[in-house]
Amino acid sequence: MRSHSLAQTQPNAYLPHEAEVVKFVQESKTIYTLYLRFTDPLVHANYMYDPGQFNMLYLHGVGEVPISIVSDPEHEDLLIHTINRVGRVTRGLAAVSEGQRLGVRGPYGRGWPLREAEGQDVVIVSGGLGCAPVVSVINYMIRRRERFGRFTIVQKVKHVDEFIWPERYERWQQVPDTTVLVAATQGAENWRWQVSPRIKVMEEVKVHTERTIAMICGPEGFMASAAEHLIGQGVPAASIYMSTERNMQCAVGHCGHCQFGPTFICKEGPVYAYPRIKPLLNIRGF
Amino acid sequence: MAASRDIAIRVPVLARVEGEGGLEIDIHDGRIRDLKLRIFEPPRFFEKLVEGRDHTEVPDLVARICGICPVAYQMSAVHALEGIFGIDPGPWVRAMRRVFYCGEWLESHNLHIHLLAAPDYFGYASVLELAGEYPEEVRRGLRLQRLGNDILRLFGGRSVHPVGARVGGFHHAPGMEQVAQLRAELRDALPLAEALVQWTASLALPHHSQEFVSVALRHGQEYPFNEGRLVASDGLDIPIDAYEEHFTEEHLAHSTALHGRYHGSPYLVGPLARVNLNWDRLPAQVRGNAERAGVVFPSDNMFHSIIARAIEVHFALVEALRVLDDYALPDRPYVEAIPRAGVGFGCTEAPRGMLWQRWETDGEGRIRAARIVPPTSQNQPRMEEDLRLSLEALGLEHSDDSLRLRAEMVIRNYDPCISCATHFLKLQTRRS
Amino acid sequence: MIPTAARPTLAIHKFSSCDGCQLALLNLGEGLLDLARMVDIRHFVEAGPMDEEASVDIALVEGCISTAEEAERIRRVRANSRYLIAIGACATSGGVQALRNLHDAGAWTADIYAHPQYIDVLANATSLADRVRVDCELYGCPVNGHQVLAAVRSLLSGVTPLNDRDKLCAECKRRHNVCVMVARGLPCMGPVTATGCGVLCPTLGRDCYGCYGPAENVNSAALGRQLEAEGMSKEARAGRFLFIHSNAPEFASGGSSGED
Amino acid sequence: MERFLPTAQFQRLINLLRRDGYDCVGPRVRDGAIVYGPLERVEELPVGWHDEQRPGHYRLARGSGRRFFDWANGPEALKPLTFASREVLWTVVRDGQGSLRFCEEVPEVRPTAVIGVRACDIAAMHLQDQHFGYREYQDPYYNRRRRALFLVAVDCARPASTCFCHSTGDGPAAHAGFDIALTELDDGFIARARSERGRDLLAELPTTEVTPDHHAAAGAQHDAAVAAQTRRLAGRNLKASLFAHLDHPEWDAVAGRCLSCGNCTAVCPTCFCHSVGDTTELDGRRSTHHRQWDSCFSAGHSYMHSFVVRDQTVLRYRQWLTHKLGTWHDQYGRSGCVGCGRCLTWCPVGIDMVETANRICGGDGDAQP
Ligand SMILES: Cc1cc2nc3c(=O)[nH]c(=O)nc-3n(C[C@H](O)[C@H](O)[C@H](O)COP(=O)(O)OP(=O)(O)OC[C@H]3O[C@@H](n4cnc5c(N)ncnc54)[C@H](O)[C@@H]3O)c2cc1C
Ligand code: SF4
Ligand code: SF4
Ligand code: SF4
Repeated sequence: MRSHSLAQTQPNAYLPHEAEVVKFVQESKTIYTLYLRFTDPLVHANYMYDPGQFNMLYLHGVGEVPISIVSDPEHEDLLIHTINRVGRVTRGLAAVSEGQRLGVRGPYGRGWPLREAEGQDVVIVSGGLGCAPVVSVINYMIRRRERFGRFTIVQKVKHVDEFIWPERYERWQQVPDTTVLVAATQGAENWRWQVSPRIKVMEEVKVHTERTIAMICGPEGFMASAAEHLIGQGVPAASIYMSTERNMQCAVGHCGHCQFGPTFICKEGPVYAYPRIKPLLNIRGF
Repeated sequence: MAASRDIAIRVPVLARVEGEGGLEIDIHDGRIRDLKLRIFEPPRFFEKLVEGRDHTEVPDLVARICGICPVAYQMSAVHALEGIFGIDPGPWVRAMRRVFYCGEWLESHNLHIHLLAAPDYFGYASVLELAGEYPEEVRRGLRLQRLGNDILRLFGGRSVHPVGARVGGFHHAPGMEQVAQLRAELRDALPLAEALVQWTASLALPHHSQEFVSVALRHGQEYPFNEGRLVASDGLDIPIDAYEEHFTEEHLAHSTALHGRYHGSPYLVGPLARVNLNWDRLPAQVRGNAERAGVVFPSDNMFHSIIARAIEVHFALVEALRVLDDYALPDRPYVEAIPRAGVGFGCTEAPRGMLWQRWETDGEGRIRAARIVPPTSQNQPRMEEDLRLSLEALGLEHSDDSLRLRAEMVIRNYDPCISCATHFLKLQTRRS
Repeated sequence: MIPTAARPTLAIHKFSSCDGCQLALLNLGEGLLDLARMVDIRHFVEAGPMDEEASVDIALVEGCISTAEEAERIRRVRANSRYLIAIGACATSGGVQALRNLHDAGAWTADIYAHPQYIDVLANATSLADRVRVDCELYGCPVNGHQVLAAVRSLLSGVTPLNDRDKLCAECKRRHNVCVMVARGLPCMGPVTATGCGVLCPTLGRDCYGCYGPAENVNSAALGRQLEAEGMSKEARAGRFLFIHSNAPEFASGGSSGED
Repeated sequence: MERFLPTAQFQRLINLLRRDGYDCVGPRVRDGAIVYGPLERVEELPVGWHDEQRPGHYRLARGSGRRFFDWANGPEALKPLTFASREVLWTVVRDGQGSLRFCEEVPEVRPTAVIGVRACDIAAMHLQDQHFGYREYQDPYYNRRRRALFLVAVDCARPASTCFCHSTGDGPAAHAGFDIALTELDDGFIARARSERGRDLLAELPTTEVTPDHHAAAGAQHDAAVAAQTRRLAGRNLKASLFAHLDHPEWDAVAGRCLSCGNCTAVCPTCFCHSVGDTTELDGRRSTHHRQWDSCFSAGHSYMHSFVVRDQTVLRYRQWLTHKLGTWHDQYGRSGCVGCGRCLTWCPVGIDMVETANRICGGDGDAQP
């Protein structure tokens, strides 16, 4: 699954390719999924990526945004992006219709350590709405269930409304040797999962620490405390990976916006091993 | 039609004038009993705002009186202040100020002719409709207007509230290349301006002569922009500092603008007044083209204002070219001002007419007092008078709608700038 | 936001102002005709169309609120508009008119007008946002017509307009100007003023006077101290800040550090 | 290859370059500063001009000297010639059917010879070469401009009070990265060629042997230039020290003075940050995608939909310094500062970056010069 970036084979990495919105799915009030196909069949056929890499999506006349690829490179023909509507471009994209054309360039960055995870117990932790990229990782691993050890899936939300894919979590609960832990800070009627303040739910994670790999996605403070919990349980820091986010304008390491201390997230990230970014993770301003 | 009907015509907001004004006419027994051109722009206290400010801030501050003719406000003010400080900025600055002024006339006059006035003569509500039927004419107008903006930008960076003027001259001298490029464009536009004059003369303008006094600047050799004596068609000929001896302003309930009077009566300022009084100062090629259009100046038909405006568009192009043909970079585009206390006067010809100002500074060059008399408030009594005469001449028996339309047309013909008009004066305590 | 299907409607309203922002639109030339093709202009008194009470998708509002009538009218405009854009200094901070807030306008009226009873003004001239919810503010005295078109374009694309509040200095350097403050000691407001004008003043060799209003994250006190260090009086320093946008909070302190 | 070019023959250098198809660009006096501009005749150079620089202050004055390059760098480095302050990257047109056609807009560049480049700026350009020429993603815009350059360097003989290139190891003499370097003496120049085309050009010029006197004068001049630089950073690599002092009170002190205006980053020859944007025609058909210089002192630099990572000046200043003098070492194997002193001079409030850094690092900077 050697990633062979499109951007590397073309002379101008800044130039998007035209892609068509084949399908649009509204997942929740603010979250939607775009299914894309490059209009040039050759481009589509040659486009290869790793899970966890991202693309720059361009909405005509508005702008570009970095969005993770959530499709499974081996099982899905279309490029899938799940997007939270937060600002200009993501709002504009929320209004696209099927058949509409966008610009796409990528893939960029380094994704989840899926090869490293083979044969290991896997803990996947997500916080708040930052869960889209991990959903694709979970799907990816469930499709290849035999290659991995024990699964623990943790999802923490502040409010129950943020928990948007209950049926998926219920389905994953049925997968052999899999634990699903969901907790909300504030509960509500009919909430069948846990209610717990802060990130206490992590205490219930039971793993074979010496052969565990963890993947975390969410706000930085959340990721740091989840990581510390795991370390407290004996998981080596180097086996904990997390996905970071910074403003990104070029995605090819030139524009300087995604600096995170010594690294550029678009080149080295967005997924990092915890020790690489730990020194700056909780310091305001980096 | 019953001559005795009572008619009340209310035009709450006048379209296609700058700023907001309204009109109220009461007709009783076949006579106009009451007629008010209401200017209800909120007062903006400019003369007060400038008090205590440094003289260097004046050009930027007075520009804000009016977005349409900021240059005029700047020019009258800098002349007055230079008078106080005893500065002569020299021939380069004087020449470039004329070009700067040409820019403002081109911009303002073309805006008025095409966007504000012309739709009236074709029965359209706006230029957007006019452009549908007369795309070439409208495009010609927009191009001439843009040339005006280009000149303003060359000296001042932008056409609204340009930033290039200062007491003593300009902050920056345009480069040779930019000037050469502008010159080429001005030259290309000459035929457009000539055609524009012919076109305005061919419009179905009402024929109606009136008696009125024209007032404008007059200069020994030039068509007036920034210098000269104040003259009137009744023979008045005074230096600008004598203005207050002959002209007064009144504050009426229905208007936040003051009403200007000359020896107690209404008078006219603006393009028609200027052309009437300075026909002989127009270059031969401008006069020749106007004569071909078949209109004779001085004219007592107020509706010839639009032709006068077109003639001034033509003049502005010719004048800008004349000055710029000898363009050279100066050593410095301004002379340094050394402030001192005093009183100074500035009077220049804004697109809408003579704009008179009086400034007083302290020893550090801070403003003690200012008085600003914009053209629209000077024209206001004349407009009301014209409305009475024009509507009566049209015949008050006409329908309300046609009376209203004619009334609006009469007002627009003056190109009133209502925002300007509300800068009122500081009433002079010295006046008797 | 505005759907792209039907031709959206637009109104341009005027409050206390010099008309310069509307003129910036009238000066767009062909751009204005393009605008009329893209949107249905329902109310634009200066250009002709008149329907003050029209319900519209986009309202561009010029001018500040300085009378009771205006305070009432802006409420109606708000109610009739889906997306309200304040254009220009007057609408966004009160503009030059707000200078009178620093004084007693009532006394001024009495002082100036022969019949002050004819004059109805509020004690303070204020921005639109002080009265109603405003969806987007375009600073600038006047606004740049292209800025307005870009905002309308964004709305047509279904997204919020951008609002660049970077400091003028950034754009000044992009234009390769020589800094008038460092090289000539002029009291430039660039370091506290937002971009948008195209760096007119320093490009013409003079100091910026702040007509685009405060940039984001400004340090007016530090600039004020620097102006004094370069020889300005306290009074003159305050005047630099209390000018076109005197009522904008970041400038209202007059660039003083609070000690004076 | 080293030859002596008499002053009287200096114009020949420009003539030959022009003959070979180069546009010549050189330092000129404009608006009270020395900046690059088109150059045809050597008299257009700032002959006899001197600069006076200190933090927040720059003034030019004309002396009676006859030298062409007797002044220190002005506000602009080579950066604007390679990394455009604003440029279009591509345009896109949407046709009637809704298809998008993307069109690359690579700049037309003409071969350009730059006369009078200083050592610090060449060093900075090499840093930017690393950045924009990053293995995987070449920047075609930068590269095209970069490759069009022919560089004629000049050793710095009269550093400003703000200069400290000697302490960063980048000057005052040019050592590498140019086609030809000149050492200006009273009667001419010692010219050294470093590239093939530089050697060819030098061979065509009417030069003479360099004499021992020339060498002696050049050496003395160099030593004096070094001695004139009293300012120095506390060490070549301040990373550890800066990160050890992230809560030093000096950060707040400097933030109290800093305008967060980004002038320092704009004049810095190594700063590369830029932002992108789209400008769309009103009818929505055509759109241009462009980029322009940005700065870590702007909100947009660290903006993330719901918040700004560096919302305060103190965080922005800290980002700039910890990156420039700290994490550049991780990214490019050296500090991002070449000692040109521009960020001191062109800071409108005269913040002295060197003093600030040294204060924060205290005695902790690594001691090597
Ligand atoms: C590597 C990476 C992967 C991402 N994957 C996803 C994903 O799968 N789904 C998803 O919903 N979101 C994802 N994001 C976040 C997404 O990029 C931002 O929500 C989006 O850029 C916001 O753009 P906007 O124009 O809607 O918001 P605005 O608030 O209008 O932002 C304006 C501009 O600022 C920049 N910007 C703002 N916020 C961010 C941000 N968080 N990250 C980067 N640039 C930003 C963008 O250039 C954006 O266009 C990812 C971010 C990164 C860095
Ligand atoms: S001239 Fe003004 S705007 Fe330009 S860099 Fe200097 S301080 Fe900033
Ligand atoms: S940090 Fe300052 S001194 Fe160093 S290279 Fe940049 S501008 Fe020059
Ligand atoms: S250090 Fe100086 S130049 Fe840099 S952002 Fe601060 S005030 Fe501006």
